[in-house]
Amino acid sequence: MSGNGKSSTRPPSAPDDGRAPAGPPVAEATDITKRYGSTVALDHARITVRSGETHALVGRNGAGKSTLVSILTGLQPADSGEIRFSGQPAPRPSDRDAWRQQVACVYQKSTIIPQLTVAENLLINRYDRGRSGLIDWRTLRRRARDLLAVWSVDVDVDARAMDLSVEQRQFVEIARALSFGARFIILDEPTAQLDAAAIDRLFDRVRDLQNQGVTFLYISHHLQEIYEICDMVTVFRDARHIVTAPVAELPRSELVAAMTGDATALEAPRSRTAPAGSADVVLDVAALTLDGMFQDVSFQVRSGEVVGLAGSGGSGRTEVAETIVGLRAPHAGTVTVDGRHPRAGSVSAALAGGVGFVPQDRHHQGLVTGMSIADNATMTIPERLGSAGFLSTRRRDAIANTLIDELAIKTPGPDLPVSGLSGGNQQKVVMARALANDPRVLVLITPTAGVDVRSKEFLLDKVDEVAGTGTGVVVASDELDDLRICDRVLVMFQGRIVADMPSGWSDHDIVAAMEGLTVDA
Amino acid sequence: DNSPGDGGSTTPVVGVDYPRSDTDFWNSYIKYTPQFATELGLDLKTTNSQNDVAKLTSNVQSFISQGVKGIAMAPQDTAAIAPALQTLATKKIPVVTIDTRPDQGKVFMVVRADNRAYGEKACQFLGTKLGGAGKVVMLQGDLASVNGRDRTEAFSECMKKNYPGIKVFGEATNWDGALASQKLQIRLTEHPDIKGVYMQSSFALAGTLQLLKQRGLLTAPTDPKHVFVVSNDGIPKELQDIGAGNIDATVSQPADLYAKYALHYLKAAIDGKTFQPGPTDHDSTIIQVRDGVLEDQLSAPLVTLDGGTYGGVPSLKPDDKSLWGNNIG
Amino acid sequence: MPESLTAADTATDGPAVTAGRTPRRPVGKLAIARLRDLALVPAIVLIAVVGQIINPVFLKPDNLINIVQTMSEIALLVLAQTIVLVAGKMDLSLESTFGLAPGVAAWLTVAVGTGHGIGLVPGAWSIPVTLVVGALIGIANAALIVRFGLHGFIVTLGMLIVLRGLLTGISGGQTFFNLPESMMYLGNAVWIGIPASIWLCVALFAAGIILLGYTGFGRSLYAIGGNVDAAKAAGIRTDRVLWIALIGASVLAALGGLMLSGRLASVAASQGNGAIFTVFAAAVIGGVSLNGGKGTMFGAFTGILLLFMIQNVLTLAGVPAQWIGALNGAIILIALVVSRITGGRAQE
Amino acid sequence: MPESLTAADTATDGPAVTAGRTPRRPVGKLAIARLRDLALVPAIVLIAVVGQIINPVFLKPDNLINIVQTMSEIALLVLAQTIVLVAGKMDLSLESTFGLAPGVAAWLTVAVGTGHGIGLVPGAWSIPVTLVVGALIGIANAALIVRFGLHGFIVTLGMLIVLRGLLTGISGGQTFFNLPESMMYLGNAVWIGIPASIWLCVALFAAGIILLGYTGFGRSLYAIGGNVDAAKAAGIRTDRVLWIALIGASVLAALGGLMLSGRLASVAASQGNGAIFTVFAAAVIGGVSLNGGKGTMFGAFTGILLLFMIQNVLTLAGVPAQWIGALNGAIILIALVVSRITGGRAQE
Ligand SMILES: Nc1ncnc2c1ncn2[C@@H]1O[C@H](COP(=O)(O)OP(=O)(O)OP(=O)(O)O)[C@@H](O)[C@H]1O
Ligand SMILES: Nc1ncnc2c1ncn2[C@@H]1O[C@H](COP(=O)(O)OP(=O)(O)OP(=O)(O)O)[C@@H](O)[C@H]1O
Ligand SMILES: [Mg+2]
Ligand SMILES: [Mg+2]
Repeated sequence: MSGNGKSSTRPPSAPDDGRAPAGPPVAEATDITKRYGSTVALDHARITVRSGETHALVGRNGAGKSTLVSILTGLQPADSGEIRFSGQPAPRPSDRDAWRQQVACVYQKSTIIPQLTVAENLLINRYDRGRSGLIDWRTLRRRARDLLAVWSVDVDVDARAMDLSVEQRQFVEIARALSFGARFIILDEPTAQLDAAAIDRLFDRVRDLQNQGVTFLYISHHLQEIYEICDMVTVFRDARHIVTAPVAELPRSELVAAMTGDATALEAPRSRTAPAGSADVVLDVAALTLDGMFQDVSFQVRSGEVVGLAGSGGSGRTEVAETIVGLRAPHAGTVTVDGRHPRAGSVSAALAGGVGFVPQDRHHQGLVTGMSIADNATMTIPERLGSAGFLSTRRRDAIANTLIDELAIKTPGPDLPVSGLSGGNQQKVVMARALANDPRVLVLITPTAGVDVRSKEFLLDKVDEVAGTGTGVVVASDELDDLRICDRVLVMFQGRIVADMPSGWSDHDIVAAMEGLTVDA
Repeated sequence: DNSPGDGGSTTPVVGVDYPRSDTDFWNSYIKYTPQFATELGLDLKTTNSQNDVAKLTSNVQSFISQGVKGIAMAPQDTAAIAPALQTLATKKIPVVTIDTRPDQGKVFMVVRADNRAYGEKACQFLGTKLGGAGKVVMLQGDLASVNGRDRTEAFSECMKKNYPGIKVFGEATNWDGALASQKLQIRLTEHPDIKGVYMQSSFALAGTLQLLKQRGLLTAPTDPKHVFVVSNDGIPKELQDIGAGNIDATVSQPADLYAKYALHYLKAAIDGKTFQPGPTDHDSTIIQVRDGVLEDQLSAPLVTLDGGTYGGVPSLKPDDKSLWGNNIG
Repeated sequence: MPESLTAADTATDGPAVTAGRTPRRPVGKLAIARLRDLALVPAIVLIAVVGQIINPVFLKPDNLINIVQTMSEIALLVLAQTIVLVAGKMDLSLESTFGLAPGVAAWLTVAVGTGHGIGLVPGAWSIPVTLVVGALIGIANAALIVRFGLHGFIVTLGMLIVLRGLLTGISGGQTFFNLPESMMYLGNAVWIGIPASIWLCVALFAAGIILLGYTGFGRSLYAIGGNVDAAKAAGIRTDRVLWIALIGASVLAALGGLMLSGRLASVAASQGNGAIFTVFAAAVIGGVSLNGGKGTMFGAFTGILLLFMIQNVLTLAGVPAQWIGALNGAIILIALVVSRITGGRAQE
Repeated sequence: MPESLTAADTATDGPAVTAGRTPRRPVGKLAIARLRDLALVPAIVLIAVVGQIINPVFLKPDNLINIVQTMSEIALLVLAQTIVLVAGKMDLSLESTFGLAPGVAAWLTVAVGTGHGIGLVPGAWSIPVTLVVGALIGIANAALIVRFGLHGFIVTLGMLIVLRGLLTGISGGQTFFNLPESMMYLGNAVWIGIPASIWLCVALFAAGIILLGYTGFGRSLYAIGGNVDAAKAAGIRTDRVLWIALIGASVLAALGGLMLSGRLASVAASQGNGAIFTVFAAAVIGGVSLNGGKGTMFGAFTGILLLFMIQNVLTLAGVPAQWIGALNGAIILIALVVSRITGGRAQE
């Protein structure tokens, strides 16, 4: 059972190979039910995490993973069911300190307080007090500095958290969670915002702790990570426990089947046939520069071509994509769409010029969650909904219905607020919005972030299909799965394109290029 | 527009709109009104326009809907009431206005004390007491109030004319005691030799006295440090303070007479009586302000500790039984 | 940042899921959305019944006209504020615009001597002047809020104080009267037996319903109020929409002020003071969210209607003068609380 | 995943990334944070210089004492509001508490006949009664906001109207005079040559600085205002902290009202009306964010000090009465704008 998971190199965590470890499990949840209104988030779910193991919890969006985490960490009570730590009943809900001695957690939602300093965020509610009973800031800062040193996170402890980069913040969260000295740590999608190097650093640290006997519950949609560092895996589906098994005994296809409740295997990665070299250039990016972000970026996308824009966080790939769609105004260079130059820095001009756009993060830029699916999906095409600024609700709903069918969005109707959709379906709405104006150029930024495997597959298929109709596609992402559908991948490093890889690249080459280790062609 | 319900022989329904309910003076008026209505046998409907003329117009409408036979009101904004008066005129509902005189339109009678006279009386008293020299602070009400403006103008003009040696500092206070106290404090700091204060309403009374006390200026009138204080309204507290020697004078605004004669004239109008300019039976004069507007100018006596005469203005003693402030509570 | 977080999260819960399981398409949902619009109707009916019991005058056409006429001017402020609120902003200065805009018009048109104007321009200019002043105030607000990215609450709070001060300044605290004919028209005309201001108010609300519900502009307002970044990424010119919304709101406020000045045949230096409290209360009771992106024009209309009906009933009931304020306040508070509770969501 | 992304993203653009790249060490940051506290000091100095030039009385100790004494009561409201704002809420009803709390005390203690009180309890009870009324109002607010999750702006707007109405109700709209000795003490006593209210105000602000900066409770307020879910996750009892903050704020407002009543030896039915505008302006100019989690007590103090200095200078300068409002407003608006611009960030 214990880990000869594929790429794991660490020694087995459970010494008694092949048998269940002695003693009570570190954490055990039995028969947990939790409802939100009419939503059943957990339906008699259970999980058992044994001492020293690294236990993966997987499931599609909305399967109830994060809900279980919040119950396991005492943030909210279950409607019914029981939590035990090392055989003892869980502390009272109000006794947060007792909970924190049992379990530490990096939550899916950021628990950083942006206005406060890094030091305070690290040690919040655990202040050092001087003799007067008042907070001793100097000691506090020193402790914070020591904590960060462990992670070699080079940030000023007096900086405000809001001024940190995404990655730095994530490490502050992780450092804080690990600083409680708990022997059981939950990580809920800690890697969703980290680039490859950062993930490596995290995993190194996790392995250290594993060697010290610390127990982990690890949640991620990146299945390869599960195989990399986990021993056991539990699958949830539709709020229920489906299976728990050693990672090594659950090959990828079975794991996915357990998650989706659907035996058909994932399709093999497509082998795309790149469009003929003679196809029209639909997107021409020439010498684009945005000071401090990227310099002198040039490339072309042909009709029907899918071009990947890879790079780690901070490499400038997202910014290039955002500049193409007009979210940012470049300091130099031009963007030509279908032979014309939409006004720089204007999204509406870019859209009118034939650009479709899936932004980086659906909650932040993709959706107005309080509005209906129809409103969201047609937000980019007000001119098609009626004349003289008026809109016909009938026409809007008709268009929306078409899009709903096309993207197989699961909904009772076009007037459901998107807040009522599951994550994967929400992302489909964002895609629908991008496709609504029949773009000549489709720009996608991390289009599958945070969506589960099945939805991911669907979305990428869709991209393929759209390219088939002659649209040029740019995929800005660092997820290898996203890049696999591309005809070629441009790799960016520190604001420049450092490699242009035709399809057929190996994972290693691309990761190396994203790290700045250019393999000369 | 007789609604069929009231046959005519029953007690007539009249509407009285109270202008506001957050000052001592008007609350006394509010207290007196039902009293006199019962005395005169009138069926009273009341509303409160909270110092908002838009509300007053709306209240007038609901009076009309309720079929009142006459309306008494005290429009604090004398210009804005014109359209309402016009409506009432077309419906032949007589109107008596209290305290203020509308700028336009017809009313059956205006019942008010002359606000200019308040300012003048205060000026004469202070001028006499100060011997025609010194510095005086005038704590005005709100710039937007007609009555306040009348008092301000009369006081300033009288000072200029009769006591040119007195320097007046006018301070707008929005009828706010805290603001009045703040302004007075600043002036006292700037000019420690201020010898007189005229408060245009009792709102600033307590704060002013407190300030004087703090600065050791609340002394007997014989003391050279004494600051002469004249108030305006005639609420019981002022009368007590005059008796106690804390303030020196006030102008008693006849809240009781306002209520009494407002209803008196309303009843007269309903009974079809008419009036001519000239002296009345209650120690006042009716004057013709303009065509179609008569005004009964009630007297507003000056009250001083000794009841003496100042600059030709006679005064009453604070315990005089005719003062409304001695007749309530 | 954390704000958008919360917004996204809270949206997750709710009744959606049940619907998710019935695999039918159109129907239902819209009907429910409409129903929410009607949330105040029971309360309005209740007040009408209570009013009628207390005083049979209540339901007389005269009295009903009285209610709507007196609310018509403030209702325009509510209309304006609703537009701004839906777009996720706030405009406190509307109450001052309500007084200052007609005030400036009066100041410029009323002849010297007759009513302390300065008689600079002929009376016929008064309406354009009012609206232009409204637009200028809107431009100032929009410049500070949209162009310079200052906080709307702060900017408009400052503007509220300044504009109020300006009106006191030009009027010397006095009331302008002897207004030119054209200024008086809207407040006094009667069309087909019903005051023009009622027609105007109702027509503008009808336009507002269409604007918010059935135009691209209206949907942009919701999108911006709901998630400004998403709106931007969808190609909505958020800045332009906000400029138009803020300027439009100020112009509406100016128009409302004009109507009131006409009805009262004067502009008091205090016109509009304190009205913003009523305006917010009406909008919120009517279901408009202070956080943007939510609420309808019809709801806002029922909100202000309810408030004025309550006031009317209290007046007809002859509640003692000094207790009217407390009673009115208590009813508003209860209405706010109830409307929030029935409206579901805790935080909005 | 997506949720946390949201939080992260906004930071991605703009200066965040650069910050991540410059790994400079201690020095600067804290110093800058402190500097931001002092943002208004130049403005205060400027006003002082201008004031002195305009009128040499300005810098006389007497006048300076005037300024601080007259601001001391409102300053307590600012102190209270700052606590509430830092925790990410708002309390509009503070201005009504400011009047109602001492009003109730006067009503209960002033003997019948001498000043329309009802003389139910002896005068010595007046201070406890004031504070208890403050606490009760705070409890009502907290119950509605924290317990029932209603929107703070809405609840306290409703409360503002109700409480104001209640004061008019119990006082019959009249001013309470002849207050008991104990009520007058704080507003009048002089300790070591300086009015007690100044001592009290300064001491409370000093306590406020320590509370917000150096106690777990204070830091909890910032945490809650910054990200309430995160605060909860960190084991902060957010509900309890908010209860205490709201109740504490109301008690402070009651205390402020008591001091003013003492200084004016009376409680007017309108005490506190409109004060909330000044309070918000002061807090915001002083750098307190309306979105919670940001601002310091010292900043808030400089905010209210600046406003009162401006008023004092305007009075001493003898600005014509009708223009004082506009001038005062313009200066406030400019101060707001400037303080926002120098304060950095657009959105807060
Ligand atoms: N606070 C809440 N209020 C209402 N519903 C909630 C709440 N939190 C979660 N849910 C619902 O409970 C279900 C489970 O959500 P949960 O966040 O646990 O899923 P998850 O497995 O973590 O999904 P993901 O992979 O997307 O993170 C979902 O349907 C979600 O909408
Ligand atoms: N966060 C949520 N809030 C409200 N309803 C939700 C949420 N998540 C899921 N639902 C509802 O529950 C249903 C099932 O959700 P679930 O996430 O299992 O869908 P799914 O089939 O897995 O879709 P996807 O491929 O998008 O994950 C959805 O159709 C939706 O109506
Ligand atoms: Mg799912
Ligand atoms: Mg989750």
